[in-house]
Amino acid sequence: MAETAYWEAIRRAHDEELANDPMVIAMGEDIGLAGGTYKATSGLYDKYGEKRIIDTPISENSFTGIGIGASMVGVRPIIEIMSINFALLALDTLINAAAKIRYMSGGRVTCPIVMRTPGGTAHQLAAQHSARLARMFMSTSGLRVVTPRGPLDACGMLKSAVRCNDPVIVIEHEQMYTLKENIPDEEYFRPLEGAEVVREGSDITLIGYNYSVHLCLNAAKRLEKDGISAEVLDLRALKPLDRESIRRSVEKTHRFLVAEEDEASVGVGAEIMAVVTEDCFYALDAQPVRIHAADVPVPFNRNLEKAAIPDVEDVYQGALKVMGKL
Amino acid sequence: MAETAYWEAIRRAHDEELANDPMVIAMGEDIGLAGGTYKATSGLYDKYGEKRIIDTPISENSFTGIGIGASMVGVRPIIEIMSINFALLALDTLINAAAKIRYMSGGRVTCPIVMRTPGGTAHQLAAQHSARLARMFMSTSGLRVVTPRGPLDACGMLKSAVRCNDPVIVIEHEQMYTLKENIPDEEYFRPLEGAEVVREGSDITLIGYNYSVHLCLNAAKRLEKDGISAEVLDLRALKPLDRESIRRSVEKTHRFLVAEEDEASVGVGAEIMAVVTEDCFYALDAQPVRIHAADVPVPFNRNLEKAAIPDVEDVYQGALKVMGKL
Amino acid sequence: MNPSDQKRLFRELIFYRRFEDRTYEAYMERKVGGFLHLYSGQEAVATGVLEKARCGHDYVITGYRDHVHAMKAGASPKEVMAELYGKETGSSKGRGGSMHIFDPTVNFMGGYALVGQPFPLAAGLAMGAKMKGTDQIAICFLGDGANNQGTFHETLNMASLWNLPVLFVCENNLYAIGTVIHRSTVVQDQYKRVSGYGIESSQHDGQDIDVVMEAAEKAIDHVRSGKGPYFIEFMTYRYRGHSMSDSKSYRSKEEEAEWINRDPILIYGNRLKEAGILSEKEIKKMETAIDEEIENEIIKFAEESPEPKVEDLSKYVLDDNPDPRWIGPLQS
Amino acid sequence: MNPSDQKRLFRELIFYRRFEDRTYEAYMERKVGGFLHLYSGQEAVATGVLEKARCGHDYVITGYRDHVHAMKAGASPKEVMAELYGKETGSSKGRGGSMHIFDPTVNFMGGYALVGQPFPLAAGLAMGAKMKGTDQIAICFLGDGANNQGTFHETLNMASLWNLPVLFVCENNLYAIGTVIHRSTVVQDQYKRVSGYGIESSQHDGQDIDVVMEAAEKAIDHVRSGKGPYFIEFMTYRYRGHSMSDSKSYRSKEEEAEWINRDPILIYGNRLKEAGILSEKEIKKMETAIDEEIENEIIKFAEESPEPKVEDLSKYVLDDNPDPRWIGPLQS
Ligand SMILES: Cc1ncc(C[n+]2csc(CCOP(=O)(O)OP(=O)(O)O)c2C)c(N)n1
Ligand SMILES: Cc1ncc(C[n+]2csc(CCOP(=O)(O)OP(=O)(O)O)c2C)c(N)n1
Ligand SMILES: [Mg+2]
Ligand SMILES: [Mg+2]
Repeated sequence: MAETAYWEAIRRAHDEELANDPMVIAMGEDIGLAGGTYKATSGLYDKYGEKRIIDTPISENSFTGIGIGASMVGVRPIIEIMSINFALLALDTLINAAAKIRYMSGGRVTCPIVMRTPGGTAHQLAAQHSARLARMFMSTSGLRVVTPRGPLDACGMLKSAVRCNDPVIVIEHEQMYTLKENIPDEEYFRPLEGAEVVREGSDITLIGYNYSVHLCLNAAKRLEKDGISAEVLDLRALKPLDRESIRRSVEKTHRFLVAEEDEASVGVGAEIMAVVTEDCFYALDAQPVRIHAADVPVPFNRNLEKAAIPDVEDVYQGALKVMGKL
Repeated sequence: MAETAYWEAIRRAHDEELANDPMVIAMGEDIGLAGGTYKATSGLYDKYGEKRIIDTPISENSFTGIGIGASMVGVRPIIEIMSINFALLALDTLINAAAKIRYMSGGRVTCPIVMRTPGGTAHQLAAQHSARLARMFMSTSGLRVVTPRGPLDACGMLKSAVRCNDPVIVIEHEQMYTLKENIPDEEYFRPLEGAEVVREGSDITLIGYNYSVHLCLNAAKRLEKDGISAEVLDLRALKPLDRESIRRSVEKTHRFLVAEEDEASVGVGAEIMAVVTEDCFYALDAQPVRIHAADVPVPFNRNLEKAAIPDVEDVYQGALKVMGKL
Repeated sequence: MNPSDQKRLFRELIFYRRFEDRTYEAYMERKVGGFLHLYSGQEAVATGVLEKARCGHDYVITGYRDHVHAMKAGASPKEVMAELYGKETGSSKGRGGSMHIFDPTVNFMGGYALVGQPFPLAAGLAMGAKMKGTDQIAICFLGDGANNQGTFHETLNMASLWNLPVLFVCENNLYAIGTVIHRSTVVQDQYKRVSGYGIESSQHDGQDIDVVMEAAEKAIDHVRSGKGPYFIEFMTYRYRGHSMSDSKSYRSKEEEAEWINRDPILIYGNRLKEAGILSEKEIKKMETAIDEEIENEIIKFAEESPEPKVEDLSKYVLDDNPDPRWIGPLQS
Repeated sequence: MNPSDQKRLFRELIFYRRFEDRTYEAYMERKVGGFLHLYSGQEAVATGVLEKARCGHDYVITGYRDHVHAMKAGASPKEVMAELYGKETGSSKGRGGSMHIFDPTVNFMGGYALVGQPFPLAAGLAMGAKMKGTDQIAICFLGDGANNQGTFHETLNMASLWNLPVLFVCENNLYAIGTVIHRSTVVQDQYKRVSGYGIESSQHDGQDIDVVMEAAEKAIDHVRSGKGPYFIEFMTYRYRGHSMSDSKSYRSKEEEAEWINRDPILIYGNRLKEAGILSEKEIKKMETAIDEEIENEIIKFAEESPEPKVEDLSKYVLDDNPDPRWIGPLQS
């Protein structure tokens, strides 16, 4: 086991998969010679060369499309979109093509691409650089969507994503690249499906994904001091969603909240609310709560930004509310 | 009052607004000389000329962006995207620009565009021509999203959308263009906010939007024969959402389902479930239900397509389930 | 080209015309649903270009007007027709329909409905061929209207930058649905639009299959020999409306008549007749045989084939048999 | 140009350089947050082009590297600095920050962070001017990297087709973040890329403001006189990293030194000195005065200005004072 940063974990996954299969390539803006905005592909250009570590022009829709086309004939591209905001430019090839080609060809053609991209707010990047958007991919049939919460999943899930035969969207987070965690020295994989209880508890379930798992974990610590035992569930995979694990936890605690960094409207949190309503409505002992961003484009000013984006305090207060302590 | 088809109602709104304000223009593929795929702009090219009824090349992202730029300096463009599937190509200018410019300029620059587009399945148009996508717009702050269910709203809301200072997405439906309704002869407007009870009832609320309102209305008629009094609520506006009307109806009937033509995952229905959970959880006497499409790209084959898309029967059965009659 | 190949080629042209005509009838009889874009008038382009490609080996991709491209690339006409009928035996198992024919067994990589989307997909196919080190090329057929999409610009730059073996075939039929080219496009000679990408290009008559084949052969040689992408434009015309509900009000009867005078079957048929390779009688016989084949084999196959099972609705969304090592679910 | 204008212009160049330097310091002191893209090295382009435009009348739009464009267009340096500080008095009321300066009172229509997005917005501004029948033009400044985005292609075709009064200014600084132009773009002379749109274009030295002004004047005349869009390319160089976290490892010290030899302030300063218009002493005085102005007026204003109120978080999302006739809500 070695302590590894999130970005190093991603680089390691690339490195191992590139070494394992000559058909694996990486492509994106500034990922090669410059080593990637978050260093997640640093060193790979020197090691694997420009044929496999491909610096692209600023042409998101088409370089994504080129990756998709290549994947139809045996290539396994790991496509980096520098920021999820720019992914809006590539939704035609991602959603209209990659997500649908398998289906509309009757299963005869597959698109095993991986698209990696950081979603989320960092510090004062303003409205055009702070999108979260997991919801848009989660609502698209034909895609897999995963959200590694730390280095262990960042490496292990990316490796699984490369091997998997479906298009996989890996949503990272600008504030997580430097996050550290011990990960195994030997090769390992982490599956693309299944939520994970990352903290056991009995009074309430705090459901998160991506960065918000950390908000939940920190809130759980505070709740413990108040004598409230919070279970934290990391969704890990948004699509397909592990409804069974959600049900199991909610049936155990009878209370939940769902926390995300994105706006509420038609968000991941809404889906979790709906899923619980469908699967274990009668198990609920209290009105659940969504923790989410304000319904505004992300402001530049730091105070406004802070006010717009949920933090540990918000999750904590939300939990108290569900517990009837507010 | 005159019986008017949906497409005629849209054309009338265009005509009146073009006549009223010389800064109103219409733009889109084949809307001018060819009169529009659904005839919704027919005759206008001859009447207003090519400077105001603008046939565009097949360049969705940029012609939308041109409309947005023009709107920043006083033009009021009505932009048609021929099918909502193609809107994925224009999400950068729509979501990254139009929805955010007002906010990130501190309210100094506005983008009063209207984007009209048919969402929904027609008959066997297959996966790349059957997207519904209302959810993607509804989840974007800075946009207004409306879904006229018939000619009355199609004309009256489009006129309001043209006058309003915000970017407005008007989602029509390929199967509604020939739908008829009596609408006033004199000029009228219908507001961009507010859900509407289109049928009063006391036992259950059936919530729909766009085409699914008609499924709800038809299901309500069948339920009546079973002695169940169903209220039908047309959301009309998805953003901002009229939570108050939803609460009022659910607190009256204590039961609801929400029906839409789109897939469930992170859909409009999920948001309605969440909103009810937040606003009137304790008013619910029974587990609510979502009626939605199967989680698949829309198949071409007619039987598969039929199986994938919800119909009146599905809404009816869903209501029986909520009522505990199944 | 020897006379027997010429005869075969001529037969193909007639076959494709009749196939599309029969499809039209099936649509009118409501056996075929959805959007239907017919290729009549443009047959010499796909037939001529692909005659010079290595079908089954090279990758072929196009838009929604894809029946003929698929068949010439090697897809079985029976399966294409069955697809239009939405049958389980169809090229895409009835899931794709007219606009989405796929046959990866012959490297026909699909028809796509989003205008401009095949540009990057084609470059990707070429990238795949290059990575595998084969001498395959990718051939992308698209219309004049598609060239106004951003993907044209983005893809041509990358294809050229990375020297990908891809041939872009522009079928310039002067219209994008109801919009005539000069109302959407400043530079109407499409082959001139690629000068900003360092890509070689040329323009040719698309109605004379001999011209098409000669030009295509050179272009394909260029691409296959590693000289990078090539953009070839053929001037052509679609006889029918864009799709089924099109009144063609946007163009004149005179214009249509002019183009019908330059019909690819007429031109090639006359040439073969003049050269004494075919007689009018043989042609009639050919037509009858084709009609019988279409009716008794192709349509029959489509009609008699089973529908997909409704319980299979959710098949093919994701890998139906995934490896649990990558997929899980996570055991906790 | 008369000597007093020349002095003013020279002062502006120095002012913009010092402004950016001071911004850099403020960033290091953590007074300014977010991404920060500085314009140092490229000043002659925006300054020279906009000197020949009718600022306040013409529309100006650009990317994220927008401080100087905004100020030369007429935005108050105080308000620009206050925006970088995220203050309520900022050009965008602290909501936009460095990448999103807006000042519609002088028709500076914004800085945008999505590469390539301003192309269509600019054409739209031009369309607005045309509809209103004014003689305004729209001027769009973007980098070399932006030209690989599909919006470049789509917009240039439409701008030309509709004869819109828009000037596209390409600031070719040879890099898109860490990618040197020949690794992303086949045709590196950007002005040659527009031949596919029937748009006139030219390429010039961007470091000599006299060259910039002469070329810009012609281009602006072309556009204003109704001859349609124009694409003008200036060769230039940014001294600093792309944004703040950039080590510039992708380029050589030699290359940087070469360009610093062609510094726009140096070139213009030498010219004015040689012509006896300015002395070294006057320049020093100018610099001192500028530094004082920046410190005592601009920074002071930014520092002392109030932060936006947190309770105003949801202002400016939609029209805050909408007309109930259109908005409702519906009365039932
Ligand atoms: C992205 C997108 N925009 C618009 C359409 C609607 N549409 C379908 S075909 C077509 C015209 C295409 O013209 P062209 O490329 O010349 O091909 P042709 O039909 O003439 O063969 C249009 C606008 C679409 N399918 N996809
Ligand atoms: C759509 C999009 N893709 C990628 C980026 C990331 N990015 C920001 S600036 C930039 C380089 C732009 O280069 P250029 O247009 O030459 O402008 P310069 O920074 O040199 O002035 C990139 C790739 C972005 N902001 N938007
Ligand atoms: Mg065409
Ligand atoms: Mg640059």
